[in-house]
Amino acid sequence: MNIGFYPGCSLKGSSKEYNESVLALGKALDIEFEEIKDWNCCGASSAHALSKELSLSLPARVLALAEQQGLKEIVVPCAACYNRLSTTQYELAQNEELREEIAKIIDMSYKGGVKILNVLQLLQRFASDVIESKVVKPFSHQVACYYGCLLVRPHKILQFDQVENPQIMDLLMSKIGATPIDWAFKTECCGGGFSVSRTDIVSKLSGNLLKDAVDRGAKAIIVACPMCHSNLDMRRPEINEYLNANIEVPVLYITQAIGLALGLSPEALGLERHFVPVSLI
Amino acid sequence: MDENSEFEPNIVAFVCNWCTYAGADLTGTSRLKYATNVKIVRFPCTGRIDFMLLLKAFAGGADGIIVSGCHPNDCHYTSGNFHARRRWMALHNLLELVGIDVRRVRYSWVSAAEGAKWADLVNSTVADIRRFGPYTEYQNVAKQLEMEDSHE
Amino acid sequence: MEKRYISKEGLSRWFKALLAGGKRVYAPVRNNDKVDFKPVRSLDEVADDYVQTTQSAKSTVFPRAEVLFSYQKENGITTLNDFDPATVPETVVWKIHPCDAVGFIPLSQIFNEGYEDILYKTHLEKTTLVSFSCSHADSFCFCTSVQGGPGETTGSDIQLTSLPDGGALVEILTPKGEALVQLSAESFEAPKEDEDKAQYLADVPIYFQLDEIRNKLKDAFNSDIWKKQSERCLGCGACAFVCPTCACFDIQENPKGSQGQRIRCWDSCGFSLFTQHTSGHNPRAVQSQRWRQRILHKFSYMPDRINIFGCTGCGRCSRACPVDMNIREHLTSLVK
Amino acid sequence: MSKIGVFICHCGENISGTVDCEKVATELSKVEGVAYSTDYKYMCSDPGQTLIKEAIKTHHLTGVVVGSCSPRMHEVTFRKACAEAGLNPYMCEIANLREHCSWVHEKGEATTEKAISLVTMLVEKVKKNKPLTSIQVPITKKALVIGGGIAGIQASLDIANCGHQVILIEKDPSIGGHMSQLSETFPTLDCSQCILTPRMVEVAQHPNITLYTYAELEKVEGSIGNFQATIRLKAKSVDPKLCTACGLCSSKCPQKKIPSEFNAGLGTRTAIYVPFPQAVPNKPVIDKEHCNYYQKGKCQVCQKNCPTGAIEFDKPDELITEAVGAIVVTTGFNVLGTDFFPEYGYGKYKDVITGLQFERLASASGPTLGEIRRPSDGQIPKKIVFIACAGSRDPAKGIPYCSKICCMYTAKHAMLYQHKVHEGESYVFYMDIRAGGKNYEEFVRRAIEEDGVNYVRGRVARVYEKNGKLIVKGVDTLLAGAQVEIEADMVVLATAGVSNQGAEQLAQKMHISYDPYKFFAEAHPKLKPVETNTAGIFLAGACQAPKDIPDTVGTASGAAVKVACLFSQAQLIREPLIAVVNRSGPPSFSTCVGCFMCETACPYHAIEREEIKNRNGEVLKVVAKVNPGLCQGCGTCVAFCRSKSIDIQGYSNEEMYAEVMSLFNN
Amino acid sequence: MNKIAEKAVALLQEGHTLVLGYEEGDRAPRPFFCRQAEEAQHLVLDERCTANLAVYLTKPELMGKGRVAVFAITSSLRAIAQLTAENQLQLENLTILTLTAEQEIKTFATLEEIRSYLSEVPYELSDTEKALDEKLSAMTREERWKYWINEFSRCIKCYACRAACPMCYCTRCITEVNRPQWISPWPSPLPNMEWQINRVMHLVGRCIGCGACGRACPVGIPVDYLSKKMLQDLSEEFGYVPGQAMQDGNALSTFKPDDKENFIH
Repeated sequence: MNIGFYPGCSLKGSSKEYNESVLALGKALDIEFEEIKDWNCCGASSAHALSKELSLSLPARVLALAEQQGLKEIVVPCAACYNRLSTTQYELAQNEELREEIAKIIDMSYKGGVKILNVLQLLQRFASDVIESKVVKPFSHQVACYYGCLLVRPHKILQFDQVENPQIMDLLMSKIGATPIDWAFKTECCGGGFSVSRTDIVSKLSGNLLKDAVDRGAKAIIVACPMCHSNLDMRRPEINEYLNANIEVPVLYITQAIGLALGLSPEALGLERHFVPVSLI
Repeated sequence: MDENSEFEPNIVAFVCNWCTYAGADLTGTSRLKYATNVKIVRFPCTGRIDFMLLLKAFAGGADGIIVSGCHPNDCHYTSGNFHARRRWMALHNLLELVGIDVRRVRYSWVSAAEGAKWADLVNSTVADIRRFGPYTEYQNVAKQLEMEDSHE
Repeated sequence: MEKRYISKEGLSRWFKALLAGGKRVYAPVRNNDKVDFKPVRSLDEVADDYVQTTQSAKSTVFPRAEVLFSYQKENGITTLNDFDPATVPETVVWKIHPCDAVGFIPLSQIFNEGYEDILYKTHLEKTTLVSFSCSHADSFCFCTSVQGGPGETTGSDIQLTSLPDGGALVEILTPKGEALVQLSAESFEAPKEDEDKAQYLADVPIYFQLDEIRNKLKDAFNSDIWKKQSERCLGCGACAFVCPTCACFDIQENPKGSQGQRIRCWDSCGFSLFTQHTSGHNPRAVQSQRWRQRILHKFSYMPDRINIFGCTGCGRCSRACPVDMNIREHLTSLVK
Repeated sequence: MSKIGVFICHCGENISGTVDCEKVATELSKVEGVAYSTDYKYMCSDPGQTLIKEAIKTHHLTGVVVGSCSPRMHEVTFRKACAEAGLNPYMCEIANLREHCSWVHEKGEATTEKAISLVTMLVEKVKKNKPLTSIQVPITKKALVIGGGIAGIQASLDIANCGHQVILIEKDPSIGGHMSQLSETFPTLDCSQCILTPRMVEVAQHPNITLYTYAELEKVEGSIGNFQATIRLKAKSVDPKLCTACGLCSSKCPQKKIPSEFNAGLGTRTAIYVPFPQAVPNKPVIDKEHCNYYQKGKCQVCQKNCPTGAIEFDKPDELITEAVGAIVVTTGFNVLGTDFFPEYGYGKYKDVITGLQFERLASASGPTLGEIRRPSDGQIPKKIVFIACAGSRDPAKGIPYCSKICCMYTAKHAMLYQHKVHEGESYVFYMDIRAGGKNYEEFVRRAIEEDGVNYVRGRVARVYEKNGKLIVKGVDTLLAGAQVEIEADMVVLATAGVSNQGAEQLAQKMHISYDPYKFFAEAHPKLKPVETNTAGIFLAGACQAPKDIPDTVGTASGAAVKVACLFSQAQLIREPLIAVVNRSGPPSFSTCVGCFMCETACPYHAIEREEIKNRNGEVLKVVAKVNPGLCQGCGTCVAFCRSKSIDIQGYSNEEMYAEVMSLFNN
Repeated sequence: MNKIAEKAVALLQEGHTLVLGYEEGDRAPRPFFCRQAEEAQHLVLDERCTANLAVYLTKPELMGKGRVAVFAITSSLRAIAQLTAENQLQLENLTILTLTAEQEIKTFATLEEIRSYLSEVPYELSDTEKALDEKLSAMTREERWKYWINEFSRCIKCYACRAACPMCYCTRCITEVNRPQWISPWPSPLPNMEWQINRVMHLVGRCIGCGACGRACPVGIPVDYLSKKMLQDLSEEFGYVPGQAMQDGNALSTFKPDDKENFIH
């Protein structure tokens, strides 16, 4: 099974481990990824705040490339990229004039024939029925499945899972032996793009949700978004300072958690790259 | 077409009783003036208006036609105007196909409250038809029993 | 009957003369894959290499629609404008086939039986028929089975037989024809020695004996063959309207306020409404009865009453029929 | 040969001011078929009308055209005058010389010319007119009311009090509807049951009302004045004649844990039960879904214990057919739609409840006898949050419309809470406060100002439970969008009002139309608010849209009046301006070929299928037939009919053709 | 004996009183009413068969009371579907068969089967029609008018177009209505055009695009183009596909509240 792959910038940089775990898991589930050639940044977190044309052109080019390379479906692990690509897909489908305008800008036409999948959709498609049989080390921990905003909102565009109470991650996790906790911050914001600029906001938002998760007995936070990950993981010192506590709960990409359950080595999954040590193993 | 500036077009209006006819009444009670070229034929509903009457009017010598009724959703009979709209859609398309001058058929919605709109509708239609000139193209053919042989 | 020869050039000279004489000239003109009689202004408009015009030439003397009279009423006084023969122009029908020309005989019989139809009479008197003998025929032709032939001259005023050199053998058959020739006498030469037109005529096989048919029909009224034959008939009027001898017409009013016209237009015994009574009763309720009427009228009633057959074997009805009701085939099957 | 009379009215100066009336009259006298033509100052005046009547008699007129003001003004007047002179009123037409000519044109030739053609048009039409007689439909003076809520109760009583028979059917074991579940009612805070129950009893005792509870409409046939309604009487398994309502059966019933509908699931009931103490009729029924005997085949405890042997198991449903002349639909609405907001945790957290459940908590007859106690642990909530628009006015959540009643009952709830729990704190999250209505705004102000209810303008994002508290996260848009978090003990959702289950099917049974939300549609949103498109079927109450009690009662009485008007006539008299399908003798019987596309085009379901049979009863042909009771005369079918087999009286093809072509006669 | 003939014999033995099919004709196969087994060998069925046999199904005097089987080509199937929707056929007295692309004889049990079979065969204009379409759409309005009036002036009002059309089953056509006389009975250019406009308007949302009218015209007026073109132009607007007749009315007896009204001012 051959599927298009758009890593986006984060997976090539700050969240290499996400990239590694996705590919490793892909191998384990024999999903073949074909990386989009000559891809560019999707412009997430900043472009749409600056110029509409730019925020649409960047993803449009990626999609157009994918279409040119004959890819029917592409998986976009980064929630932010996923969100931007999907938004562009939607906007262009709605408005012909816009489509033409953007086509001019990127000097490529996009017919709209590419289906965009996030990691959860990918796993749901190719893993959910085989996964149980492949588990060698059940991931038997209480976990907080944290979706964040970009994976589920805006529902009108993404049409993914229940917007206010998503379930798919919980489902996948329970398949590898984990017990997802029932908590209220599944889709609360972690502070996203403020990671660098306004750490104070990040530590407040991330802190609150982290605390609730821990209070409800979560032994790990499961995410599917590089930005959520870096905020919850990299910003842990600031968070602990804000909460004035010492929370050590690790934050794993769902691909890592499943990887572990399938017996892949922590190295292969890039676990050692985390700031908060993953002590569960 | 200047030579038509003096030409007084013969225009017939097919209107529904509940909206446009009443609207035209309001034009009267509000003493708004408009051209005398238009004669109103009153139907219970636009749904009642037979497309053949339009053709017959042209054949008879009409230079223009107005068809008007209640706005969508305002039909006294709830859906007569919706049915009419479909019929016109089809007719419009067909007349276009066979080369009948559809500019001479003016469809409109005029409610019982739109007395002014009725006056405007009549005046603008009369002005348009004056510009187009008499519909001789059609009327000539209407007179023929046999096709006059064209040898140009 | 005088014979002449006319050269290619002569033909066009003569044709010009006809037009110059102010005559209205009808001739076969091509329109896509159909050929029909239309007024023409020059010889090159005239169609070539076709077997048969879709419609017969009868409309030249029996128009599809014609005003019998018109009237208007003012302050209680009605004024009537009757048909005026003067309005009918001198007409030449050019390149009519023998099977068409001969069709005017039964037509005339019908219109003049007992009462003389002024309109028809005027038209016919002012019409000269220049027929061309048939050099080719198709499987629908059966003139030879109905007392006709590709070289039949009855009904024609002049008959031309085209010759390989582009000229034609001319047979002047009536004074009308002679008069037409006089319009350009110099174009006509003496015919070549022992020029026999037969060699230039199409070969049309004889399919049945007309008298056999007629006898067969004497007591065929109640036969169930009509049902069988007419099953696929759709009941349109195509056959009647293209037929050179069908003469049925309808009389219609064309009122416009206090004035109006009375109009005569073609009708067909094939239409279900043709015999419909006001009461709703219809003596010919179903298509088989109408088909029977069509055959019996042409091959039994007409010979009985005005002793002439109502068919010239031109085969138009068969060609025009949407469902291939081949009259020749049906007639043959009657006697088979 | 027609003899038409033409009468040109000067309307004082109104017409003659710009139109040369004398000329119009003289010109018209020349028109073919005009036997008499004159003009007069005021045709509508007595002498004017006498002039017409005289002319009709002396000139034996077969038709009359009056050139005057708009027919919408005096058509009736002049037609009446003609009728008095012995001329069929429908042989009289009005040419609109005032509104459509004299008032809209300057004085002059052209105006007079137009006037002439306007009159001529109608002369040509009238020549083709046919005498028509008005249609008379017999009326069964008995009404069917569907739904025993306050709307149905009000409508039934009003109709019954007009002296007409009423059949009231209610699908539940008791009448009363939602109103019987309410605690107090806004804006007066009087006890709902105190004002309702007397009416319920009145219904039960009214000589003109036949009440069928536990009954549903099976099907309806016929049309206005003469409906045939088939009603399913669901088996109650208890013989009401023998039952003395002693209540022994219920007390002995082993099935005790069934959530009580009346208490909106907050209380329980038994399988054999009376829905609530004041129920009418106050006789129990057995709920087969939960009864051990019906489910498992054994038990029959109630039967053993019943002193009068009233229990009758395995009795089948009964179907009865009633002939009625009119139908009032009052099937009400429902409050559901909690599933729109999973993030509010309804169903997950016991103490998140709906407004209706709060009504039960606040009601003296409720599970807590009127004390506000939270379902989870029976504690009295110290802090309570009300969330308005929990589903309404939110296209993303499925319901774009405003449920209308929530703002008011939420204010009421907060108020009641404050009255009952003095130290309590209450918050209301709202979008806008919609308190349009008599004393409504004042009521809300009272809640805020006198009872200190905290109104927070903003929406709630999420409700979640944390160490025994319900955390309500929301925003306060009046505080620059500041996030607010309230630790509440109880949350009340003002869930959207939605149409009743089965509303769609019911509408289809009766051929009445409904909107996208399955609420029944009025014949006209403004001018026919209680009529439906099907003549003889009327609407009232919340089955049209969520309504409060005053509106509900208002429409109910409105519908009742419509029924009473209908019944006040000996026969239903209708203008004969309706469609007819032609008929003729055999063999064709009609030129209609029965494609029945007209049936689909008719907005009123007035086209019926008539089977034409021969002596042996074999069907020869099926042709269309217009039901004169239903046809409203729009004529859509006429323009639609390919074979011109259907025509409309008064605007027939011949008439309209003549009228149009008259314009082109010269 | 070919398999069509064999099938026909079988059908007749099963008690069908009539098998409606095609036999060889002078130019192309023509309609054939097979009532006896011995006639069956005349039956043919191939791509040369173009006549729409559905036109006969609405003629009781031909169908009789017995069971009738019909070898239907695609256009006939479309017509049958539409006629059924218009209450003109009782499928229970009909056995409908066709020859599939794989040259297999397929018998249809229900209307649904027919509809689903037809949904596999898309409808589109033929090349000649497309050519005419281009020719006409290239013309100015005035040129189109000249073109059509000239065409209609050749019409002889034989009503072959009507007779051949399976959808023209009215027992009284509007042309036979004389109060008022909507359409003058004589064949003059304008009345001829009025007749065609009527015919086409009456076929809106009903025409199944078989082209029978055009083939039937003895003087060769492309009348079928008009109804087919309308079918094309409006099918999207009205959601009508030939053979997939709406079950609850037709294009003109139904409506969408948001039908386009860009031509209304």
